[in-house]
Amino acid sequence: MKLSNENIIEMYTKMIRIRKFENRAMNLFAEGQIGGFVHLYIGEEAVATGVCSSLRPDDYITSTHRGHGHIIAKGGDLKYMMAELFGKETGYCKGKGGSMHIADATKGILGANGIVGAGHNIACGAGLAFQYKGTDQVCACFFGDASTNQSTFHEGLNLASTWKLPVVFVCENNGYGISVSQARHQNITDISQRAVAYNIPGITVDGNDVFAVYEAVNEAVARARKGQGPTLIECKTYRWRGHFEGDPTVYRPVEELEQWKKKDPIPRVEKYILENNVMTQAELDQLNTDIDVLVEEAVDFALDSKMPDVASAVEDVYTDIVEEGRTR
Amino acid sequence: MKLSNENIIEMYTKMIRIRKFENRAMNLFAEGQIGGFVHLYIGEEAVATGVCSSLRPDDYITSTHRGHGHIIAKGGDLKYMMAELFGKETGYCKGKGGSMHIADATKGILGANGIVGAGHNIACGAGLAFQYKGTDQVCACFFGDASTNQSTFHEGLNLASTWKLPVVFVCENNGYGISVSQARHQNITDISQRAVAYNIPGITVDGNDVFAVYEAVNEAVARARKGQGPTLIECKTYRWRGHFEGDPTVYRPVEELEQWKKKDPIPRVEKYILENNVMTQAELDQLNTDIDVLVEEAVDFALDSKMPDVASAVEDVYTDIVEEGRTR
Amino acid sequence: MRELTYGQGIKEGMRIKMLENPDVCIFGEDVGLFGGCFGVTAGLFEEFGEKRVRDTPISEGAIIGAAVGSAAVGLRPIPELMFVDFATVGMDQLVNQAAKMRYMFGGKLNLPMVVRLPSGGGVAAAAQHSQSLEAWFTHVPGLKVVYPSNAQDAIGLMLTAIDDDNPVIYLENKTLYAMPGEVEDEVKPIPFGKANIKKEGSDVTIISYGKQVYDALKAAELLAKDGIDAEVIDLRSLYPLDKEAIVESVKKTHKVVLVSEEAKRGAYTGDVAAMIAEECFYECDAPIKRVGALNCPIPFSSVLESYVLPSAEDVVQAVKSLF
Amino acid sequence: MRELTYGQGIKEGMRIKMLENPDVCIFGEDVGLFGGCFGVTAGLFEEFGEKRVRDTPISEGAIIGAAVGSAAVGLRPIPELMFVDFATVGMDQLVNQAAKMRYMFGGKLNLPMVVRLPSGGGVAAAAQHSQSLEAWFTHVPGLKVVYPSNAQDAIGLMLTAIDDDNPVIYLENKTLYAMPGEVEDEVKPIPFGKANIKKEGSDVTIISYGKQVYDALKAAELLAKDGIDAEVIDLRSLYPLDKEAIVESVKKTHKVVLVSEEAKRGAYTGDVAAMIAEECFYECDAPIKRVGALNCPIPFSSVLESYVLPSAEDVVQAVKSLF
Ligand SMILES: Cc1ncc(C[n+]2csc(CCOP(=O)(O)OP(=O)(O)O)c2C)c(N)n1
Ligand SMILES: Cc1ncc(C[n+]2csc(CCOP(=O)(O)OP(=O)(O)O)c2C)c(N)n1
Ligand SMILES: [Mg+2]
Ligand SMILES: [Mg+2]
Repeated sequence: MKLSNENIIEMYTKMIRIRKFENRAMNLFAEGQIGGFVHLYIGEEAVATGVCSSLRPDDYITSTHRGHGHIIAKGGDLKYMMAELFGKETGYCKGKGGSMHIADATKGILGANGIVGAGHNIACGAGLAFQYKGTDQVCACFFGDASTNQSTFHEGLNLASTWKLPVVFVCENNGYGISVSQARHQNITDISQRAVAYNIPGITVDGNDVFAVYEAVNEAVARARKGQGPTLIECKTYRWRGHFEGDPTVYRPVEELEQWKKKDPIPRVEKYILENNVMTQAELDQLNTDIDVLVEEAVDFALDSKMPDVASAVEDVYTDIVEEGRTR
Repeated sequence: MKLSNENIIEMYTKMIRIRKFENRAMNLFAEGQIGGFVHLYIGEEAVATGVCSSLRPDDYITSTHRGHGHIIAKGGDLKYMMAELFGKETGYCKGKGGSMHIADATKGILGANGIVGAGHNIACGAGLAFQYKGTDQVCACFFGDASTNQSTFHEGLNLASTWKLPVVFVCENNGYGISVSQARHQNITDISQRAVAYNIPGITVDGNDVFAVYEAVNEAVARARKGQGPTLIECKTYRWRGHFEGDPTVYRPVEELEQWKKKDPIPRVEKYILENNVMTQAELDQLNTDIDVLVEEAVDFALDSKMPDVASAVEDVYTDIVEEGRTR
Repeated sequence: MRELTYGQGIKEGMRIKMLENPDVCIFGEDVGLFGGCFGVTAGLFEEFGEKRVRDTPISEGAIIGAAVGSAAVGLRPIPELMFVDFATVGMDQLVNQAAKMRYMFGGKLNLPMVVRLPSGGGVAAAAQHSQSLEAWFTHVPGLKVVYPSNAQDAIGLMLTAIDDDNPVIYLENKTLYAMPGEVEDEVKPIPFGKANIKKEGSDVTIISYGKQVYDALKAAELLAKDGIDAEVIDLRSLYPLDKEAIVESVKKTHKVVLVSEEAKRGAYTGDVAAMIAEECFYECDAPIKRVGALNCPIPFSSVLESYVLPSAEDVVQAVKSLF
Repeated sequence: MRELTYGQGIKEGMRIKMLENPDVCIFGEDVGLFGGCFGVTAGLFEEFGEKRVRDTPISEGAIIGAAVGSAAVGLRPIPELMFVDFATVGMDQLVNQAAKMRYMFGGKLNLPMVVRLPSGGGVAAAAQHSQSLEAWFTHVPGLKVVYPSNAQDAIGLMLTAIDDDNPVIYLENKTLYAMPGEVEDEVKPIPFGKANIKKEGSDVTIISYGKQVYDALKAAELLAKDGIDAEVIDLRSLYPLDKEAIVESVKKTHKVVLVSEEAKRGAYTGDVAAMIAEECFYECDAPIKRVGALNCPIPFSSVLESYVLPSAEDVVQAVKSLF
């Protein structure tokens, strides 16, 4: 598969955006500036990037509790994301959602989701609407290895397969569901094997190789657009941080992390870029600096923004009814 | 696999018990003597029989909305079953359960169940208890083809496979979930294929051949007793009646039923019995008459029994608390 | 005027909107050729085709989830679960997704979907096919909940529900499906949050909805013989609730009895009673009575079931206890 | 006397019974080596081993279902769901199986199981990780529901729960886990259905449970300054409910305020208020007030969340409105 330089640069840009955004969020959490549950995507950047680079702006995604990477890759604005992590009124959700619920329907992002496995069926619904309306849009559905034991995985894949829905199921197999390793939460090694149960294509790719992900997803997207139904793509990867910030990761050996760090998806792309003269080192450096700036701007935006007015707490439950607030 | 004559006679007896009980229930429903939802097992007798004949009295089963056959095959008493269909106080459930909730824990019957797919996880629980206590009991879990799209199918098979639980999953593939044919509710032909998703043995057998079912289940039970985990066995069969009594079955061609009637599991066993001199024709006839009598006794028992006292309605919710009744 | 059954009314509401708007569609278990377990969608498959009236696998989570996803990107789905009891299987999709997505996303998404849920006992269907779960749904911010009691309201509430941009729980009582009722030739949408005074009265207010409206009316008749003039309110919409109608009535009668067929403990009627006890306590001059099903699962045997479910006689007794 | 946190109290209750009875076991997501998302089971895996403290896949239906099946054949499982919000995923197994099996089977099966469900807001976990769903569970015949407010009650209620032959919903407030409290050296089982009068008073009864007991106590302190002598009741057991304690108190104070952190609409407190309005109406001389969370999903941003959740100040205001 031949990739254009623009493509490659776009992917690289997404990856470092994610990495830098997440590193910053990590520090902000450590400093106590942001709270709640924060699940970082560091180490897994190639998956979201490879997937979303295969999608058009009018395609959709469903995301997970570990959603920052997906959202950035699909075009989410760092400013509104960061403001949301701070719970500010300028955040994507006006401070109502936080890290686990960032969404941007205008960009086709049907939301991060705090319920493990909730996206499978929602993605089917989006796919159903595209099929129904006769558009050739698709919906990519992100989920983790451990979520493939959730009820919804099965319901969703069965529905999509039976109805030939334009959905691409993307499993981010990072080897763990919180503390439980894959071997302890299921009796299979390759999750792509589960495709057999629905008679759909299933494939396992190196989730730290953005080009491999891109290629696999491209094919799946093409199938979906042609009305040939869903595909299950398993991307093997690893999360560098604990499950959430604050997790001491007692359940996994340090060496395992070290091994995976050697497979860091970002230097792999940098190497390719330099070796193939996609960019010069200077250009690469400049791009990195630009994104550092972007991230800092996002933090500044968030810091400068106001906390939401408490009266807004009861708004947005319904399109029409506004619930009563406190009388105090 | 060599079967003893006793074995064969036992199986044949179970099958005609089921057939005759169900035919009687069918008539009673048509006459308006029993009400509610009644899902008959006619045509599928070989499955329950083959499965339960592989089990010991101290093994367990979970059943479904179409439970009469399973319960009879596991040793349920026709009198208490029939009384329950009539809603009498002598019924298995004192009239509280009806057809869809007949249970007999003393015989290892964890209940028919009105919720499609509810048994999968409950069977895992029973299997967990056996494993925990170090007994070599097993639990067989019955369910229909359409239930294999339910969330619980996936959760249950994954759990059983991951924990190597002594459970035998028995799919009764009768080709339909109410009006929806298998081809319209899932994109696979052999449900045993779904075993791949859990890395457990999966096998498809002729569900109208009681010996084939028996053999497959025997092997699965042996594996389970040895701690080798669960098996998925798909038995292809057909229900002769509508989904429930009253269903006009507009959704399936009459010829389909006619074809399947030719594969009636009962004459197949009769033929074997006579050809192999397991019983004489006269003995066969006598057995049939005996069971006709048994069924009539069950009906008489039910008819002679009293309706439950209304005060009992609020009992049995808890082991200790009795809820308030009506004051009127 | 014409006569339609309750079930036909539900169908007519859906059909009108399906003719009007190609984005309105139905899916659920056996809703197609089979016409639904209670025949409510019968004929719609033939009229609108498989695309718009679609059978699903038995996956309640997928049914609700597909409604959420398709509503989020532009359809107006009407998912049906065969019995409200099966909502338990898709509860996350209903409560954590459908009800909360708009709010969690800062109000930036609409989810126009109407979830049809056949409810209630009375057909010897036993504990897992006879529940009334309105108390759960009305407790969930983000859902609207309606419960028609007759064909005309079934149509009017359905029209409003389909046009609503929020998830609407549309409860149906299965014993009413075959009940005929007078229906205007052209039924207008019935706004949510407007109760219907079925009978005016001055001595006591009987508040109910769904099937119990008939128990209430019958009780009112019986009470009239004893000189008690009861006002009967059919809430129709459980959330939003027509507080005004309730308060007005209580101001007039000063006595209230609430009736539903839910297990009484934790029932929706408790919430309405609590509202009255909080917001118009001084208007009440007697205990706020509630009539419900007994606090046990619904039993199979009809003698037991009819004992467990509330009746007009129970309503009469409750009212009389206040005089 | 010694000091334990609420979380340690829960653990101690489980541990005592696990030492006593080999059939008592724990399973749930990350309850093993990880010690549970809130650290409640920390150390039990090391002490009792993987057989008795078992990590499960993420399948809430399987967790509850496995509890049902294993309880039916002789274990006394303590399944944990990580957040009460996830009960929605396993709701059928809880409501249609665990709660109803005994009844549907004519009383011929016991299901001794304790389902642990961390509840409530206050930790910026947003709408899908902050709910209070006790109103749902108390509405389901067949379930018992308890909600301890302190370490000693946590132990005592857990001991009773594990010995109970019926499914018990054991709710825990996640903001209390780290709260220390005095605990007797040998804690006795606390019978279900016995409320705890935390503070006697003669002017108003404040009824609460879980975290809101502290809001109630604080409110009582503040009210004392204004000369209002409040009685504070900690229900501890939501079902069975200690009606007697409530009625006794109302007979004395004639005024009631109920406090919980549920969305107020459809809250459990509504059911208790309705009971009071029905069963001791004439003892009340003022509206039956309720304080709850606002009727919206729990928002993330802490300014919003603390506005939405009830506070001692809200309780004070509610009480004052009655004088
Ligand atoms: C229904 C539900 N159950 C449990 C949880 C708690 N939880 C949040 S993330 C998680 C692990 C998810 O693992 P995986 O799907 O592999 O995704 P990863 O975190 O590894 O990206 C768990 C158990 C939840 N949020 N929702
Ligand atoms: C959770 C749930 N959804 C739907 C139903 C309604 N229902 C009862 S039986 C049935 C079809 C079951 O088909 P299958 O599993 O193939 O079993 P069969 O009836 O063919 O034996 C359906 C949809 C139910 N009882 N429970
Ligand atoms: Mg993972
Ligand atoms: Mg079938």
